[in-house]
Amino acid sequence: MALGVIYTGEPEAAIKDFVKLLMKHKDIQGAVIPVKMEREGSYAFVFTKSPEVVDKSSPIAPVMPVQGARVLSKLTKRKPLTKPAVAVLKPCEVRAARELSKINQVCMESFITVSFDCPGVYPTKSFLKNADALEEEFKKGLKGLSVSGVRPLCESCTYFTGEFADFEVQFAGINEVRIIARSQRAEAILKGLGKAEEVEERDKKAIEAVLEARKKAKEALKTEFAEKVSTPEKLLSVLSSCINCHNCRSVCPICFCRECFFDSDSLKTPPHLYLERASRKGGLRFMPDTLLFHLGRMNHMSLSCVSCGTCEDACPNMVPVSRLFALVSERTRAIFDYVPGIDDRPSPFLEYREEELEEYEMPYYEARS
Amino acid sequence: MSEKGFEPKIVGFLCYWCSYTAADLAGISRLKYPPNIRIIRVMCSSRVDPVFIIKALLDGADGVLVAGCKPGDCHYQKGNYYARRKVALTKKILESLGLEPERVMLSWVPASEAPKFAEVVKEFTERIRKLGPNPMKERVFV
Amino acid sequence: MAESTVLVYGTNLAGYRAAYTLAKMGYKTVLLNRGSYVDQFKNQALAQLPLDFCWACGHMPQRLFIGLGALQVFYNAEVLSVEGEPGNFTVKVRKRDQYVNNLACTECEACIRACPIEVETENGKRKAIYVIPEIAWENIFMIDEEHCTKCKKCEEVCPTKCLAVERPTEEVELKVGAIILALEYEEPTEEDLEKFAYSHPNVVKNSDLARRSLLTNFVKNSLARPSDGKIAKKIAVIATPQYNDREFESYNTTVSAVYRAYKIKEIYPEAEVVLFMRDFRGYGKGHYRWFERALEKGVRLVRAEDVRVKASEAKKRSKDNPVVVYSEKGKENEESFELVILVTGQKAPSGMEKIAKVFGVEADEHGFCRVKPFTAGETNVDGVYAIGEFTGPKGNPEIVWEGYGAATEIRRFLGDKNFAPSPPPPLRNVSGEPVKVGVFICSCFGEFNRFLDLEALKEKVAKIPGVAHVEIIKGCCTPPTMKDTAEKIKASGVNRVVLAVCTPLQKLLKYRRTVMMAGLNPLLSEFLRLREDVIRVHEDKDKMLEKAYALIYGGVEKVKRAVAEPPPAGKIKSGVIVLGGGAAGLETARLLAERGVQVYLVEKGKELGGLARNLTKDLEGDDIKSHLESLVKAVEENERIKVFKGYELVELEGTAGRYFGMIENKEEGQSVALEAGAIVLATGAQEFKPDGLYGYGETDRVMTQSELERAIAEGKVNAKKVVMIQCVGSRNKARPYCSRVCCSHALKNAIDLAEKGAEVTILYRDLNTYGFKEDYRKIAEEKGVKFIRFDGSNYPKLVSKDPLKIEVETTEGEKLELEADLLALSVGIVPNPDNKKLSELLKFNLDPDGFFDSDANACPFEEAIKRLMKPFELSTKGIFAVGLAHSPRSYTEALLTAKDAAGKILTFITKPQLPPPNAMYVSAVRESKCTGCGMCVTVCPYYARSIDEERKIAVVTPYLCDSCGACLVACPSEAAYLRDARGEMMIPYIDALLV
Amino acid sequence: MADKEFTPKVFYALCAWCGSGGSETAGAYWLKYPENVRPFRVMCTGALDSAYVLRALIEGADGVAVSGCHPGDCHYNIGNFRARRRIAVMKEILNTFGIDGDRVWLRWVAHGEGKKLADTATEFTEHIKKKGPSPLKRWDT
Repeated sequence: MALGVIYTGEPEAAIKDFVKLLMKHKDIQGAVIPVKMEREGSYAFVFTKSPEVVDKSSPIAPVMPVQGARVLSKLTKRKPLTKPAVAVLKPCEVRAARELSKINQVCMESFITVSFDCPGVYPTKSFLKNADALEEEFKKGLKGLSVSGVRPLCESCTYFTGEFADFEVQFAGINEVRIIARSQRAEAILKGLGKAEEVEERDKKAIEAVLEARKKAKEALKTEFAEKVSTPEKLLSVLSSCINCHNCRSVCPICFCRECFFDSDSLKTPPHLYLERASRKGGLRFMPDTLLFHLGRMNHMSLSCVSCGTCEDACPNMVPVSRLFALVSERTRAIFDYVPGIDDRPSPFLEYREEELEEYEMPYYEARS
Repeated sequence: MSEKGFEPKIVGFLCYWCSYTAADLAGISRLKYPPNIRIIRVMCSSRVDPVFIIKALLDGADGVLVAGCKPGDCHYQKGNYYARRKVALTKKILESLGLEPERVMLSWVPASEAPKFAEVVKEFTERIRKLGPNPMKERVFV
Repeated sequence: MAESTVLVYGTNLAGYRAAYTLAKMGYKTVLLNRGSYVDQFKNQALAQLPLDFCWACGHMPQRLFIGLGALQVFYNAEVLSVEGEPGNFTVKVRKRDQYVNNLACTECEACIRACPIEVETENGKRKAIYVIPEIAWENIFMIDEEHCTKCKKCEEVCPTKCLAVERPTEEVELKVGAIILALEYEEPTEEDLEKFAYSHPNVVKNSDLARRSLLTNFVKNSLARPSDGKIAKKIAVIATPQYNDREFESYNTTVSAVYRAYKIKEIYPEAEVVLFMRDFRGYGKGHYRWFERALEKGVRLVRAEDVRVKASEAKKRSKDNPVVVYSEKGKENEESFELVILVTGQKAPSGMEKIAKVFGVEADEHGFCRVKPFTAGETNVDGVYAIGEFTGPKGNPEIVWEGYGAATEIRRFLGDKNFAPSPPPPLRNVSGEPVKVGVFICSCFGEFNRFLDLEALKEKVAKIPGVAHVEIIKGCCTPPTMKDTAEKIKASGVNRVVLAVCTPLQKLLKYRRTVMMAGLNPLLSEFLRLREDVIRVHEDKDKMLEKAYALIYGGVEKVKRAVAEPPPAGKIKSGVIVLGGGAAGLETARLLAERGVQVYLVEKGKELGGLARNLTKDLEGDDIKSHLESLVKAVEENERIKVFKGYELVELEGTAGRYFGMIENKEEGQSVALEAGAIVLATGAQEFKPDGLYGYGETDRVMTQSELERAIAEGKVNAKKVVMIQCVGSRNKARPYCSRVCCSHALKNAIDLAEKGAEVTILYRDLNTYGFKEDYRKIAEEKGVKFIRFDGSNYPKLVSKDPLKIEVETTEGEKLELEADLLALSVGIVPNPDNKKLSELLKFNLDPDGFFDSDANACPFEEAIKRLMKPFELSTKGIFAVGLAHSPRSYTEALLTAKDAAGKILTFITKPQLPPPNAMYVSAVRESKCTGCGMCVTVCPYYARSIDEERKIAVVTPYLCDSCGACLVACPSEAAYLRDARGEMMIPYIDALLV
Repeated sequence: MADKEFTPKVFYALCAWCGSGGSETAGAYWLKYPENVRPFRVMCTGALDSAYVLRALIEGADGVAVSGCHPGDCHYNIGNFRARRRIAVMKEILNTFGIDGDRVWLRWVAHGEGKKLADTATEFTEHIKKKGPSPLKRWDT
């Protein structure tokens, strides 16, 4: 049993009602919530104080053109809000925000996060081609968390519930919509609103089938997709359509730098050095440093990657960036048994142990004669 | 479109040497002009980046006035020629966005011509009043 | 007027550290080396490191301070006479300079080639002039007097004339203000080790083994038997001092033994290793860990009562296996081994008699120099101190502390400061100039031409885009060549410099100086090792040329984008807050205040003195009570010490060098704001209360050792039979450390009671009678005290309370029942319960046992050699833990930690900022790139970075930064950067290096 | 690939204290090792940016060796512990794409351990020789 509120009806309507309820609390100002753009088109986050805008909102949007953690970061990077706002986020957005809060890029105190069972989202490009029909299909598959055609990374996402937000919205595999407080702060707010009820926890079995399907997809990613990039040649052919626009980096919630190292003056060398490089490699592809950028970014960020897939969505040339990242980060995180956005520990790069990772050292037991 | 009681919000970018001085003089001479204009001083009309104009319009201004020295009178010799080109460009951009290019006005107001300044402001305010509120400011997605 | 220079006689680590500290405080030192080179007489740290670490940095301070002019070293030195009084000693010294003045030598080896004499040695052929092989990290040239014919061919060819075959023995007269005796560690001789058949080839000393493997670290080949070169498979490791009365057990003996046994198993798991040792006496928890690990790895431990080694033919050529004869549980056994490793101890200094005569100091009964209790080496002669292993076997940390302590105490004899580093030459502003790179290729007086076609190299380098000037120089590491090169740089008009030279590690300061003499900021230069990276390590001339070109190309690309940033400055506050008015806190406050520092002493209780008020005397019989009383008086009377009784620290902000604290008296509702540059943590500790153990608290006949001490002092004890149990509540899971004072405490009480006719039995696990405390065990044994060892997994049990009956199973497996009138429990020291709160307030980590360890905060790796070698002054956040707040210590040792802290604080507290050029190299922040994520703050090992909350960017406290570069790697966008290795310098550097 | 002709280019990152010290000691002893080893000095192995290692591997080095102070021996106390984590991550990434993390070696070398350094340079060169040229030394990276 846990503290929470129960709604009947559609999940989206329940979330909107709940957000409006929260906005009535004296210590809460406004909400950050996805809203469908006016004419036919995409969705975007709106920061609003008006309940009418919340009425018009779509809490569970079928696409994710902007990662919500970036929104929270934009709002509170320099200073916290005077009073917290409600933020309705997908689970991966919550994880990204939590990861960013460890490095002072998001002030979590400024947001009461609400998250939900996520069926995944469509790739933005395919959604825009056929928005109305897909939206319809999305609504149909929502409660069963089975929407076909969602992004490959969503299909293999195993952290699809809202349990790491302040409020978790559960609807998959059960009849009603249960909104459960997952933090002390959330419990206090419910009590303050006089709405706290004892709510039963959802049986794990209710979503077991979904979890199994996602795990299977993840396995497939780890084997089938891994095979597609298993050699440098294959990797480079996958990257061959990359135009070095670095869109993937600019939409990434975790890439928090003001200026990326790979965009900086550091990589702008004098012309004769390009010639030196070209002459020892037989030639030099332009724009140069594609592989360096991708591998370098993996070194910087793969430990913190929440596998939200936004990068791949933003790629103009269909480079499977997010799958590359997911594949790598699965392995790098395993070294430290670290899960970004869920672990409370700081990033493994900020910690160390005196005795560890000996298998990565090269022993020297015998001197050469 | 035109509502009763609509008070347009107008941003005026005035060059330091001519138009701003004219506005100064207008004050000293106690010339009356509509209170709808919010004046921003720039060193030269060429300092007004088209981005400033668009930003003002997107964030709720109903009209933008750019005023500077007369051609040939520019304190910096040729700044106002660039300003003229920039404003022309901006108008074209607005047009293609479906926004009335009339919401932007470029005017030459020499330092000594305070009455002309008051006149320009009056005229522009009226023009905007007729055009009605800027449709951009009501939209969440801009 | 008193003299300000200090004479240090001997080269032990304490002496080095004292010289270093004095230089930092502003005093010159003359160091007398009895040998003819830096490491000829090995000090404890260099001879007896417990673990296999490279000890090259041990000599760093010497090289640095000679370079700066703070230190002068005389070689082959001997003191003839000392006259005068403290402040004005006249010391007559006989010395002979080194054949080769290593500071002026370019190491070109022309002399070696010129020498006509070839000498056959154990390690092959060499010339009569040669490089000393044992000191791998420095090229020290030596002349073999026996074989040298004085033909002077070497002198003729020496380009810098730093060599003289005949150096006269001179007598000089030195005027010094004080004298520090810091003579070195002495290892047992072959004769002393006769019992272990040391003359047999396959019996080796652990220290020799470690030294031999210096070039490779300890590897399987190190286990090659000297007799036939075969890798030994069955190996004995013996902790010899426990079985030999001709040596003293040093601090490192047992730790070295278990480590060596462990290490053999690691590199050669199939080997059979037997470890012979009676007691394990490593009193740090880290050391205890090695003990457990060794056993886990499969080392066989034999707690033998006696051990000797016999060899049928104990000669250097013998091929048979040495046999270890040992008695265990009263039975004698024999076992033969392929290799026997002796982990040896320490001997009393030889020549002590002569030193006593010259300096007037006294030898103690063991033959070491006698010092006064509770001091950092004060001898019976005023103004003469004796420190380090010269005064007895002791731990490496204590040796370092004594160095600081003596330097601090000795200042009272000295006159005004007489040393300050010379200011840098004026530098030219090159901003705005087009980049012009000058490459200066060193030929080492033409020597390099023999290996490399420098003209061809010059031609190639001249074609690198951006290179405005290339020139071949003779050198830039001797004063004339430095001047010459500086002038060449100046004349060429370049504003970036690449010096293709040799060993920047040893000559870095000279190269920097050269560049600065040319009017350029050293940040605009790069130093490459033509010699170590090309000439000496390769053979193929074409490929060498190519490599040299690549190195220079890289260097050129690197310096092209170098920026000459001005050195930053930071101010240091001058006061010190001392938290805690126990013995250690009082001593720190006194020393600092007497040397002119304002001290705020904050004591939580109403009285000064702390835990030491319970003590009357120590094991050696020295009067603690009256010493403490005089200490309290000295503190209360000093006007530079402001004592706050009843106050506690409630708030603290800032970092090393600038702290703002708030203290509060809760009872009176008063609070005071304080500013300080450093904080001394002297908050003490407590005795463990063994409630519920062995009936403690239930009957008054069961008491702790300190309760017993008080009862004895009050004459209340008349028990006839006394049993003492050691390690009660210590060395278990909850407190896995040894408190080191309890064994002495038990011995002190046991001897007292035995003298009164009581029958005393001590039940123990390992008797930690370190140093000379083993004497008291012997005294106790003579007085009839019985010692019974039990196993840590099987503690004695109380079987009856009335009468007291204790059941114990000895390690031999014998079950005994002891009756007693009184049971004394030796309990350990537990940390102050307030420590946790305080650690949060100070943001200063506790060690796993709950104590404050300043070194652990600076360098958490427990076994780190850096803990010993590196002076952690500011990298401890400017917080210094002393006394029992630091670790369980005796009264004397607690005072020593206080003296150490005072010395460390005095090295920086009076300085406004770090002098350039160090400060030129510190890290910095590109503000336009920084997002204030704080990752650089977390990774900085020196607490040099913090976040400016207002601007949300990182800021650097320059005098704390040691320019390691952890921040720039933590920062993905390189908003953090090192001034001499900016990202935009490094990528082109790499591109060019791979040419 | 003409294996006999292949002399690998090795990028050897050395910390300014122990690593560089080791190579100076190798020099002091005239210990020989292959010429194609390019030393690259950083203040601390903990200051070796992963981008530098990648840059080297992509721009012409066939292998990257890293040597710094032994654990606990770091001039900056803990820099090498952090370096070890970075290198572990780097190796995993390279392995994922079949680039072979074994082209990156981490081995501690103390100031005095000149022989160990020379041995490492030789051993690593032979190791890379067996592996062949870096698959990243291509024009289309």
